[in-house]
Amino acid sequence: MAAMMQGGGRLETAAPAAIELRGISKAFGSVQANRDIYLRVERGTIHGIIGENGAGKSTLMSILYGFYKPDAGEILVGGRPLTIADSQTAIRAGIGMVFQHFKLVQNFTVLENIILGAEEGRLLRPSLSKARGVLRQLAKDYELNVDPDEVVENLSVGHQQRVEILKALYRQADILILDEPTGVLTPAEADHLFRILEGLRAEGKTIILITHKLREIMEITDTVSVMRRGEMVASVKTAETSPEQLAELMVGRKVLLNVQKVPATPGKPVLEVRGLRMVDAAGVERLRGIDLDIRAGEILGVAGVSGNGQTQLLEILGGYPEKGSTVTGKARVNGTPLPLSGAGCNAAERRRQGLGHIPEDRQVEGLIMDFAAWENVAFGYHDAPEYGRGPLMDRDAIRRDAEGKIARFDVRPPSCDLAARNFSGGNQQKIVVAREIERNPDLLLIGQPTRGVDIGAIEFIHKRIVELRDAGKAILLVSVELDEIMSLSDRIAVMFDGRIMGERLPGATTTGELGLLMAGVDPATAPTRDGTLPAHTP
Amino acid sequence: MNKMPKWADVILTPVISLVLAMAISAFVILAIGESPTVALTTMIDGALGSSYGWGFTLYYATNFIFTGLAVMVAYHASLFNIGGEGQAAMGGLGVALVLLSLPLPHWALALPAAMIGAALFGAAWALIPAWLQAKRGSHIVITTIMFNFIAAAALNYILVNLLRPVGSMDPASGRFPEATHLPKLSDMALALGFEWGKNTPVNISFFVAVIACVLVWLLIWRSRLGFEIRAFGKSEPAALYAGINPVRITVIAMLISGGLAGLMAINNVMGEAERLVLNAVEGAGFIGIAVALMGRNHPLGVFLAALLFGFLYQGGGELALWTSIPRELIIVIQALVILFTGALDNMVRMPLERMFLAMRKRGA
Amino acid sequence: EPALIFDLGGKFDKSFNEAAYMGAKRWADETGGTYKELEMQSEAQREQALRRLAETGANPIVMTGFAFGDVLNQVAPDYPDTKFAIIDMVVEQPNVQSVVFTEEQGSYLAGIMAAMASKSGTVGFIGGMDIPLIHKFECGFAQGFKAAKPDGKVLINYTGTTPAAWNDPVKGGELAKAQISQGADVIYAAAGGTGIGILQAAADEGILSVGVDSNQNHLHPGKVLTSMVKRVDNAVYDAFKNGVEPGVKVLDLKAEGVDVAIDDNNKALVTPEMQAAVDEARAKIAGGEIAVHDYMTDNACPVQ
Amino acid sequence: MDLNTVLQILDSAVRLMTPLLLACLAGLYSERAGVFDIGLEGKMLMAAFSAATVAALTGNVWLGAMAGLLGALLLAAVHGIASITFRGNQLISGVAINFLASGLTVLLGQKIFGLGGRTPSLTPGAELETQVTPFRAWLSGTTGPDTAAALTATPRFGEITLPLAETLRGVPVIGPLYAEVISGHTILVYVAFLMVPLTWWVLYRTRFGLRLRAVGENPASVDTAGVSVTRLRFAAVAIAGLLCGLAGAYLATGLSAGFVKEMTAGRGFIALAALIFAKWRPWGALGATFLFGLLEAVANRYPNLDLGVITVPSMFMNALPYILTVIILAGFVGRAIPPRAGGEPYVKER
Ligand SMILES: Nc1ncnc2c1ncn2[C@@H]1O[C@H](COP(=O)(O)OP(=O)(O)OP(=O)(O)O)[C@@H](O)[C@H]1O
Ligand SMILES: Nc1ncnc2c1ncn2[C@@H]1O[C@H](COP(=O)(O)OP(=O)(O)OP(=O)(O)O)[C@@H](O)[C@H]1O
Ligand SMILES: [Mg+2]
Ligand SMILES: [Mg+2]
Repeated sequence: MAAMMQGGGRLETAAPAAIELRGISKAFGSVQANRDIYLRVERGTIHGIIGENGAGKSTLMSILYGFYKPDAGEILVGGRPLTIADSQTAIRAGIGMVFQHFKLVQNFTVLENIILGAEEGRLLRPSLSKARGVLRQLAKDYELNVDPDEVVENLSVGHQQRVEILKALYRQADILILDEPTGVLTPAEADHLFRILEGLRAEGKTIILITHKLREIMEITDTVSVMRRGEMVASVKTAETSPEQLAELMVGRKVLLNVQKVPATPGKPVLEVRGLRMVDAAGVERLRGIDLDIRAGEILGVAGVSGNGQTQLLEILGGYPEKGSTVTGKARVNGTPLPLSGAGCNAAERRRQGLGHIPEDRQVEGLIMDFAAWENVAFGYHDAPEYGRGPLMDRDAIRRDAEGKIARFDVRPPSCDLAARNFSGGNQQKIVVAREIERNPDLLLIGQPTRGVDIGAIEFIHKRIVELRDAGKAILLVSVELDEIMSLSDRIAVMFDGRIMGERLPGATTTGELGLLMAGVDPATAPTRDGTLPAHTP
Repeated sequence: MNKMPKWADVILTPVISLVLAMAISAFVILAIGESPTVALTTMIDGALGSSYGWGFTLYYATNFIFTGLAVMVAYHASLFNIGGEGQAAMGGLGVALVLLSLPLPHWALALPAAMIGAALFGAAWALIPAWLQAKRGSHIVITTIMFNFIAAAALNYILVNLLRPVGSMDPASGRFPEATHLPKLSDMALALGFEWGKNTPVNISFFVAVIACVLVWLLIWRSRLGFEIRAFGKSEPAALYAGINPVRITVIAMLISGGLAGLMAINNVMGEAERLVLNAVEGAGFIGIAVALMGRNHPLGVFLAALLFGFLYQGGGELALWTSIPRELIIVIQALVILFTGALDNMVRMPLERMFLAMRKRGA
Repeated sequence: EPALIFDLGGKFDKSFNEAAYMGAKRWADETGGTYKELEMQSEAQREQALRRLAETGANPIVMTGFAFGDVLNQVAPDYPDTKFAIIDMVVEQPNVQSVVFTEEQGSYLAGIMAAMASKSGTVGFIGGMDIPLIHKFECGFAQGFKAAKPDGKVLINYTGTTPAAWNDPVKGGELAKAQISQGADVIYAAAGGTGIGILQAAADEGILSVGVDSNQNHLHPGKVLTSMVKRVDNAVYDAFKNGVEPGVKVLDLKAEGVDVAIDDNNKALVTPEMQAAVDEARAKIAGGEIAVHDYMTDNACPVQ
Repeated sequence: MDLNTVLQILDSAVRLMTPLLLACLAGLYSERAGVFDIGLEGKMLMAAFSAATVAALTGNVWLGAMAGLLGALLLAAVHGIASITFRGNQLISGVAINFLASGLTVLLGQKIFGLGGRTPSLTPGAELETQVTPFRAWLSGTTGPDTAAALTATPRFGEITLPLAETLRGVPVIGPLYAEVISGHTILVYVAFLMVPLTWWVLYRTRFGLRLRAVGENPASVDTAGVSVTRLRFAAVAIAGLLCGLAGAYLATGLSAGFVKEMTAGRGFIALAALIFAKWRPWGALGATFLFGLLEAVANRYPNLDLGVITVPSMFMNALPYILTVIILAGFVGRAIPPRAGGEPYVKER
């Protein structure tokens, strides 16, 4: 603890730092997002920044990148003071940033996105051909492969992130800021990213990494800073701290980093899926015969790299298959068949049958961002009899209900009237989770419950999911976080290319084995090194 | 999180914007060699200075309330209904057909019957664009524009060839039966023992419009259907997740929208002209767009914006009638009011916000 | 003090409102008197304008356009001491003078001239909105044309179905060109402001046109065959000067209410034979030998 | 229908589509940059008025056209200030601009010419001379008679016969097509048609175009790349103004000879419809506006379709282009996806 000082502590070194921030403050209206921040990042290091949702991390980095103007404070780049009035200045100073929400033009090609704002001359052709060459080189140097002519919206999130990194490198960034880069990545993608970051560090580049995942901080950073409520509360050498200590610094209390649960006691089958197939509007077969069973009181975790049919599975079970798709097969909940197409196949009907659904993307599906919190608590259940009589809604009843849920789920700030948009990601997620879990559904569908959520909130959400299970409900959990799958699930199914590759018990498998399954390789049937099939062990 | 008190946002901003618009209008009036003070007093006097002026102001406002509400309801479902003009015209046809074909003995019977006719025809005219948008993905903005033209052509044909009394020069329907004439507010005032707004066209439809405001408010902010409409308008994927059927909401929202636009006909066709004339809508459908947007898509806002436009219409009409100022000046004034209160409101709001923030800081 | 109210098209509609304005202006210039004139903004103002004028003591009150008919019927009885005159419509009230024109007769003469000036045997008619009044022009024109050229052809177009139809010179010009490409070499424009585009296109393409309402021969000297003038100006002037006589006043050819304009601008185009034919027809119509059918009587036209 | 009729209809379609095409491309630039523009109508009207006015006062159509550009540019500036600088509602701003143009043109026209908002006819004749002569006199007073003489250009755009039009006329089909349909339009028609490939090239082959499209899809991407969103959007809105200026100038000084109040007659809205129809693409704009022009030309040509049993009334033929548009949209064109950031003012922090 020698190198760590509370409250604006500094790490003293002689050489000029890559970045030094002094006394940075920034307010949005009446919210003080950053208060008198001091930060020093050494050249050629990876510096982590952690903090709860809304702690002010993104704001601070946006200031460094010239996206926001600070109210007060000084920025030194390479030891020299610099007024960063706009992003252009930051780029010229060698700063590149990968935002938490990517700033890509969805219907542009990779190449177009990369040269945007950094074109050579007025015509595109020379820029494009130069960029193509540079890209090839970068791809070789850092293993950053993306098809330069692919349209961005067709890329997976992981690849979109590569494009963002390439954008920064193309601009010859020396200092690279990554805001929650792994929030949307699969473990394999995250590992890949870290290899790239290490490569960049070896080249002498400086990297600032914002993340909620302590494992990543411990794994890759050299130093780490902790933010809380707009202030910088600590800066330490990673080697000299521990996850528990960081978590405590972040949240201000002790945090349980592992899920506590008793073994499941499965009851009668709740969800039965047989031969589920789905061909999307473009004619691509997304689900190729899925069979699933979930019993009361158990959590079935579905692991898999995103894009292998999990979204389609959740949407079909949730009652809203993609427009223009054809779905075949059978599904039953508590013995009653679920219509998979036609009039009976809609989300409202599903809710009446006792299905709850925490969608993968809270901002696009789970919430109406402009609605107040109390309205979002009724969202999807607005037809419920207790929310009003006849065609009219009973605001008071809904608000009373919402206040209860918000209090029980510790949504912050505990305000019914705040629009969903104005809650932090973690708290937005809590609203969705509260709404779905407190309905006490017989079957709960969950997609990526903790994406981009800070550890305090993760702990809380995990606890509630386990409680629901213990109350005898069936839960289908889809997540790309293997840690989450491993710690929450009672059984794990791995999805690959629209199929269930295999089922494993969390106690009887390893992340390595799951990783192979996720890549479409069944270790049980995969050829061994000498080409012979291993003997089947039932 | 609010940067300034609500009253400042709701009252101060529009009032200052209005003053700015008027100042520029005054400049325009000066530029064409007329007197701004005369113009302003004529307008205010003519529109608000007497019960007579109010009678007309409220009459026009009634039209704009209906079309404004129509645009507003569709807007909440994120549908931009430019077809108010055609839907209101068709509503007029509905009114005329009901009143000319049914032997209705009393206005109290005729009004609901005519309202049904007006709403049905207006809604029917919105149905096809709605259905095409929901099912075929044709853009509602184009189809409603097209349907305005088609409505004009259809009415032209129907009035000239079918509804026009033989030998009449005027491409208009015959007069509606005496019994179906709606009570004017002036008659109602007389019945209560005082004289108000003699010979003005404002009639009982004004109250219908006010009730419509309340009902639309209930619909949008208090009903489950309104909840679905707003949710769908904000996010279609979320609506799907919540079990809200996009086709159903698109069609219902447009039917309500078209019905409201159609209802305007009980004011201008049934209440005022007492027969159907060519081009009876006179652009009220387009004014409805401005009214809804300026009213911030809230019934109370629509009501106030409609009053403002009623004032501009009547005041402007008086200008054209009694001064040598060309009537086109009114259009310019309307444009400036729309521009300053509707599109340039931030020009006023931003400095105000800064002022209030500074005041609060000093206070704190 | 007399008063004049224009129809919604406005004072400068290049059509009969403008003609009415010219009449009032002439009266004012000659007598040095003053009059009130009103331009309306909307339908609801018709009644408002009439009543307000009557209450301020204006007398007589002249209004242009059939659209006032219905309202005047309601208003006139309330002001028995005020005299009203309405142009283009018959209103039967004891204090109302109805001034109607026999546009079909004037158009008939224009039709004869068009027939004689046409080399191709095809002429055109372009109306504004498709309303009965304009059919009156069309039918008279066709009758005159057929009388002079029984096997000739009249092409007929209407500009549109919204009030924009009266103010769309571009569409007017395009319609004229379409008719020209079908062989028309004289085109009669009865379309208000749209007519400007029609006359223009005709002049550009080197064919002849026929103006309407006021004398438009000067717009393209030597290229406008004639104009079917409807002396609304005279009617207004007369009402202002000599007061209003309740009853129906038919301003026909005989009363010089309608005619074809021949002046310096089109003198060269009018051959002696043409002049003779027109004079003859004029005399026969005045004498009742030729009865030009009025479309309004049965909503039909005897010739196609 | 013989070849000649077809050619005449096509010729008419070309003239009718030109203002639509220019306005449609104007809307394309603006909306591709994320600024909705329902004020096309007003800008065209303003341009038509200023072009006709200056042409009438100076007798020079080129000065007129410049004035047309300026007039539309002025309203475009209003739109830009309202919707970009002050992040106002773009639809309201557009509505206001339409009203503003509709009122101001008549008001100013009446003030200048006293013809009720109409400008004098731009054909040499008495009406025009009384306007032009004082200007020439003033000009020769200040600069000497030479310049005045040099300014005696026509007050209206003339038709241009393309080279070899007559020579080629004999070649079957191609010859008449060239001579009738392609040749013989005013310069603005050719400018409009050239604008299509030019726009395509600007949009897809230049740095400016790349940034313009990006700013309409995701302004934050442009902002974080260090490029000014405001400047780009203003540029787009200004280009839209210039193109509307050309459209208006064409209406008043090319197609017709002078300004008449409300002479745009809803063409701005049709252009908007065409823009959506074209899915915000330059070649699509060409196709969509051609379709509208063609439908109108056909309806003009066959005003009373006699089907033997019944004669289709003129009202129906007048509405036919609109009816067909609805049918075509419903049947053949899929969902048109507007630029994603369209209509939204760009706000970095709230
Ligand atoms: N654009 C904005 N407008 C207004 N307030 C903002 C804005 N962005 C951030 N804030 C405020 O600043 C605070 C800090 O936000 P910031 O995005 O920096 O948090 P964060 O630490 O990045 O959170 P997360 O972990 O969720 O990404 C927020 O709580 C919010 O109140
Ligand atoms: N318009 C706004 N007004 C107030 N606060 C805002 C606004 N926009 C964002 N914020 C705040 O900014 C913070 C971060 O928001 P941001 O949108 O960057 O990420 P998020 O989606 O909340 O988080 P994550 O992806 O980490 O879950 C939140 O705490 C939120 O409260
Ligand atoms: Mg953040
Ligand atoms: Mg966040």
